[in-house]
Amino acid sequence: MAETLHRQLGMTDDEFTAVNGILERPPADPELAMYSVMWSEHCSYKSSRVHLGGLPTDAPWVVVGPGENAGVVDIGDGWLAALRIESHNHPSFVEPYQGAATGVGGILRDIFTMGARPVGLWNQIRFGDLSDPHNRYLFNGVVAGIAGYGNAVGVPTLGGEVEFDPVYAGNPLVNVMCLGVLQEEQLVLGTAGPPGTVAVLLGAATGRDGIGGASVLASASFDEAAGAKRPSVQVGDPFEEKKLIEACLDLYDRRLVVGVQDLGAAGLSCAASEPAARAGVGMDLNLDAVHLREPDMTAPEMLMSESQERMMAFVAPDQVEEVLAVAARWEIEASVVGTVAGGDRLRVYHNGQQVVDVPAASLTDEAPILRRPIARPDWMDELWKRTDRQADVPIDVALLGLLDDPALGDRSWVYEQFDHMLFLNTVHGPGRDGSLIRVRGTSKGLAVSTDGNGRVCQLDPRRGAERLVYEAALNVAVVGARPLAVVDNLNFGNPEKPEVMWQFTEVLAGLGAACEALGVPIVGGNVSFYNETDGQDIYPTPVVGLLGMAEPIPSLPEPVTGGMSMLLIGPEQTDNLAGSAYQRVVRGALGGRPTRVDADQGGRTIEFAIRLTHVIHGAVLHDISQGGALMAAVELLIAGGVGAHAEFRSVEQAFGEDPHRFLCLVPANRKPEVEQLALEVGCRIEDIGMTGGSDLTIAGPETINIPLERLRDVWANAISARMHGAVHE
Amino acid sequence: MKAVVTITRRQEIADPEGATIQRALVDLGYAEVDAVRVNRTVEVSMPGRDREYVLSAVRGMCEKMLANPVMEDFEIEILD
Amino acid sequence: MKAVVTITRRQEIADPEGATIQRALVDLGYAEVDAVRVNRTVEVSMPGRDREYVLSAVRGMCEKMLANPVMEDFEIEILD
Amino acid sequence: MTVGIVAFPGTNCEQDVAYALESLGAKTVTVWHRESSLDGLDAVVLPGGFAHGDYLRTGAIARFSPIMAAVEKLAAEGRPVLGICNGFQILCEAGLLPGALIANRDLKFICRPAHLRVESTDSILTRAATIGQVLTIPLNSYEGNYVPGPEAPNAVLRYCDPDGNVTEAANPNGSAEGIAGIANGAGTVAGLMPHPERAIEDFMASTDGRVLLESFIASVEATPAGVASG
Ligand SMILES: Nc1ncnc2c1ncn2[C@@H]1O[C@H](COP(=O)(O)OP(=O)(O)O)[C@@H](O)[C@H]1O
Ligand SMILES: [Mg+2]
Repeated sequence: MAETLHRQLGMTDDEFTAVNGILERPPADPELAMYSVMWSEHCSYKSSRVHLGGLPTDAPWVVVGPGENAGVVDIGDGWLAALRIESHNHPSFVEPYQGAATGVGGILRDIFTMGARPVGLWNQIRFGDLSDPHNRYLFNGVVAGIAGYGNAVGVPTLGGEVEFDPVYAGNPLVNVMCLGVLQEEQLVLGTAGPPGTVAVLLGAATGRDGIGGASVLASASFDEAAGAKRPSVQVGDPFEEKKLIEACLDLYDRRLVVGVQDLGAAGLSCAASEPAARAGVGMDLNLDAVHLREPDMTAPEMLMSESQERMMAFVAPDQVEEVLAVAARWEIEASVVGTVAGGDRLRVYHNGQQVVDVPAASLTDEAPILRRPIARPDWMDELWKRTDRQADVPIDVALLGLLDDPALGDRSWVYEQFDHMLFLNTVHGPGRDGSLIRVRGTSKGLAVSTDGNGRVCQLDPRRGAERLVYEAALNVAVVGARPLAVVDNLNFGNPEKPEVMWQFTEVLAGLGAACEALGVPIVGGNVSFYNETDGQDIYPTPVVGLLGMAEPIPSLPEPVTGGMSMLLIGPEQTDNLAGSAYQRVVRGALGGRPTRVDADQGGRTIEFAIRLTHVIHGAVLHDISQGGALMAAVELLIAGGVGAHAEFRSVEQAFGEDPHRFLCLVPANRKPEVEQLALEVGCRIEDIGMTGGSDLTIAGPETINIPLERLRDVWANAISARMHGAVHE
Repeated sequence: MKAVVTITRRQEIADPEGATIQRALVDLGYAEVDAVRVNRTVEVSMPGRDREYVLSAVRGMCEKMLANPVMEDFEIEILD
Repeated sequence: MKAVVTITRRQEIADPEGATIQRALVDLGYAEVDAVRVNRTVEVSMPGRDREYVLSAVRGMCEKMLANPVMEDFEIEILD
Repeated sequence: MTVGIVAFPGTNCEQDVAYALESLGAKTVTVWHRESSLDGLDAVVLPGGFAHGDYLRTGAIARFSPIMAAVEKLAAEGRPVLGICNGFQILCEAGLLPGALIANRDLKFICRPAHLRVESTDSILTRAATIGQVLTIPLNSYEGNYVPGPEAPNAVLRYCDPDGNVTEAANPNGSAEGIAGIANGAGTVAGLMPHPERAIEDFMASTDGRVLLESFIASVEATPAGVASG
């Protein structure tokens, strides 16, 4: 019986043998259920663990590094910031609204588990082409789900990314990041505490939600069986989560908890074993005390349930009454479900019987570690050589094509569905570069940018990953913030393919090198494998979430008006279109080798951007990324409602996306100040034009003239026209 | 012809809205209310078509759009 | 006993959800769909009570909370 | 003079409203929905958010919270009662303001600044403004589409274009007659969908929210102390 059960639960025969070895007997069903979810790829990182060790995770300001529910950094004056990123790719493909919604719910719990109040959310979402109605359905549902949950739970969504590429059609990516803020003494860890400590389960009732989600959904590939996996859909309840946030923060304020662990993937199995393992203790868990939504659940079902909006608090015995009273005050349910025990055994009781007796730490620490084969794909060289350039179109046609692209045009269709103003701290919300929020009670601002680029990473995973870190850093620099910490979300294909593992290790090497060079520690991350459908892997798509701090918050940029000099900052060499939006939209085929990060130039550019925002009051800065310098310029012109006369030497200079470049607009008479500063920092500046009039005139190899109105219209409709009338559910 | 589609969320799928209404009704004094589920009905009007046609068209709409096969069942009733 | 309450928005009150679904169905190829209305049903379970009692209790719930008299009508059906 | 700000489970703008009113000189206190008295308070605000998750209908469950009897009492005494966004929806459900709010025309949540034209200055919300004045104030709602009841509402704010024209194109959510905010006949109970507290400082979309919140504060100061605040 058990023999077939372990396979049904997604365990290999080797893993089953390992469990037998640990227990020195065959496992009972509830025990097997626990091992299957805890040892799943999603929870155990079995394919990635050996490779994650080399990342730079240390800095004097790191308070909590990888391993806890979220990373925590010291931002000075007694304040800390907690950050974390997670993927919800497969659940969102199965049910876009609920998949995305529960992704938001999950990342929030990771943050308030640490004692922090969540202050901002970011999402990074990727779909197939919007010409396909199913992709529109997925996109619409995911955006509505993020909005539905994030808005109602009362945490502003401050930015993110949207991308469209056929490679994500069978496997959309939905990543979410959350930032929280807390005072030093509020920090809570996921520890069970000493023997005698009582485990109190808070929040939603336990039902048969997402049973096997971690093992089945997040750790396996998609194929025609997607339909059969559907019963594990989880429904998010932002109302319950809102109450849970307030209740938990109240408990922390009253110093009523020893430790806290959220219930996410692997549910109770994880919430009982991880804190016990961290504290080096055992635990007695009584399933009969768990408040249930469905009365007739079995022990394995309760142990594997991924019902949302639940937290486990570890409480000193004499404070249990008070904890229950706080829960009642916030109108949430609470059950006393366990006690920390001496020794190292996790024992679970159901219907008065002991049904599990295993070493607690074996669920977390003895998970298998795989050293999967790694091989550089034989098609890499081919791809690098492919620079075939079809006849390029005129620059205005290219520009209009880029503006009409949903990944580049106006994304307000997305972010205007998100409350991005709650808490009255949003200095820079979604719409341009990094977001910046003020931290009330201090003179500090926290900036976040999240960046991914699957195409560049497909062409060169190592260089691509390096570039993402620098891009994110520059995005926070242009709002005046200095990089502080990184979280990363690694979305990859099937790790059983040596080529995918090669991409993975290359990306890690790139991330590590870039963070090392910038002196920014990686304080947390997430790995999502098996993003493939019918054998087709997604591009390697790491997403970097970078936190920066501005102190003080620089004065706001002036509106873009006529008479401003348009200054292009960055290295002269900009001749590479590999992986660019121009290559995708205008030329079609992906190919070439993307330009490498230059650590010296990159560092200077970031430094220069930060100095500019603080020294040249009112300067308008904008990072150059997808669509290149021309696209960045047009975005600023559209925002200001003013035309310009600009000059570009080449298509590459206009549309190239080489790293370390940004635009700065200042009134013409202040240009010398910018030049002086550039000289001090050692950055190159090129004056590419002047704002004014109501047309954009581009002088270059060819001179073109387009009314700004026309550019604006095309840009404004890029998503909204395609999504007109889409419905979810 | 008109069709009324009743879309119900499957029993094992959580219904936070129903649960919240249940608690609110208890608060309001209806202590005996032990469960509430919320569902939707969609009334589709397709004039000038016969029963057979409407039934098969509406079934198609349910499968493609109106119902969410991942968590809902549907039932179609033809009126008139 | 169980009661199923169907809450319908009055004809003269806008139904943005119905209108959006109608447009989407037309886009999907169902050109003959000329109107769609979306309504909600609330299933209330009150075990151990008789029909009479449940009917009058549920009517009270509707008048007070389940339906909004400004824009909605309701109908109660008792099951079992 | 103290303003009570009511928080229901799911309310999320109570701190923002408190911050905004206090930065304009008012004193505030947050009142949990289970309380049954507002004694000693001179006015009350029901702030935005998602009381009870907006389940069933927005505001439908919140209106039965114990605090609502006290809100009704305060309103009956002619003291200022203001509902912002979800608070407006709750006041409508409670019958303190006429009509109802349903889903936005395009079935999308809308978070962006809207232009509003001041239609009347005879209300606690608009007494410091001028008729025809155009204000820019952020909307943040899924159910902001106003449906009137049988009697015509006393509209105090309508959606308009930047020049003050009330047009269908300038109507973000399908509200009847472009209504963004209304008041009772006496002007003492008012509700609006946009969030004035999100438009009070330089880095925000505008500072036009001040004129509305200052109106409210001035109204509180102008209302003679009643039995409740004795
Ligand atoms: N899914 C999303 N959710 C919220 N905001 C988004 C989303 N996608 C894009 N945005 C916002 O739109 C702006 C432009 O995005 P992007 O072009 O990716 O920025 P950059 O290239 O500077 O990294 C950013 O401010 C970003 O936060
Ligand atoms: Mg980007």
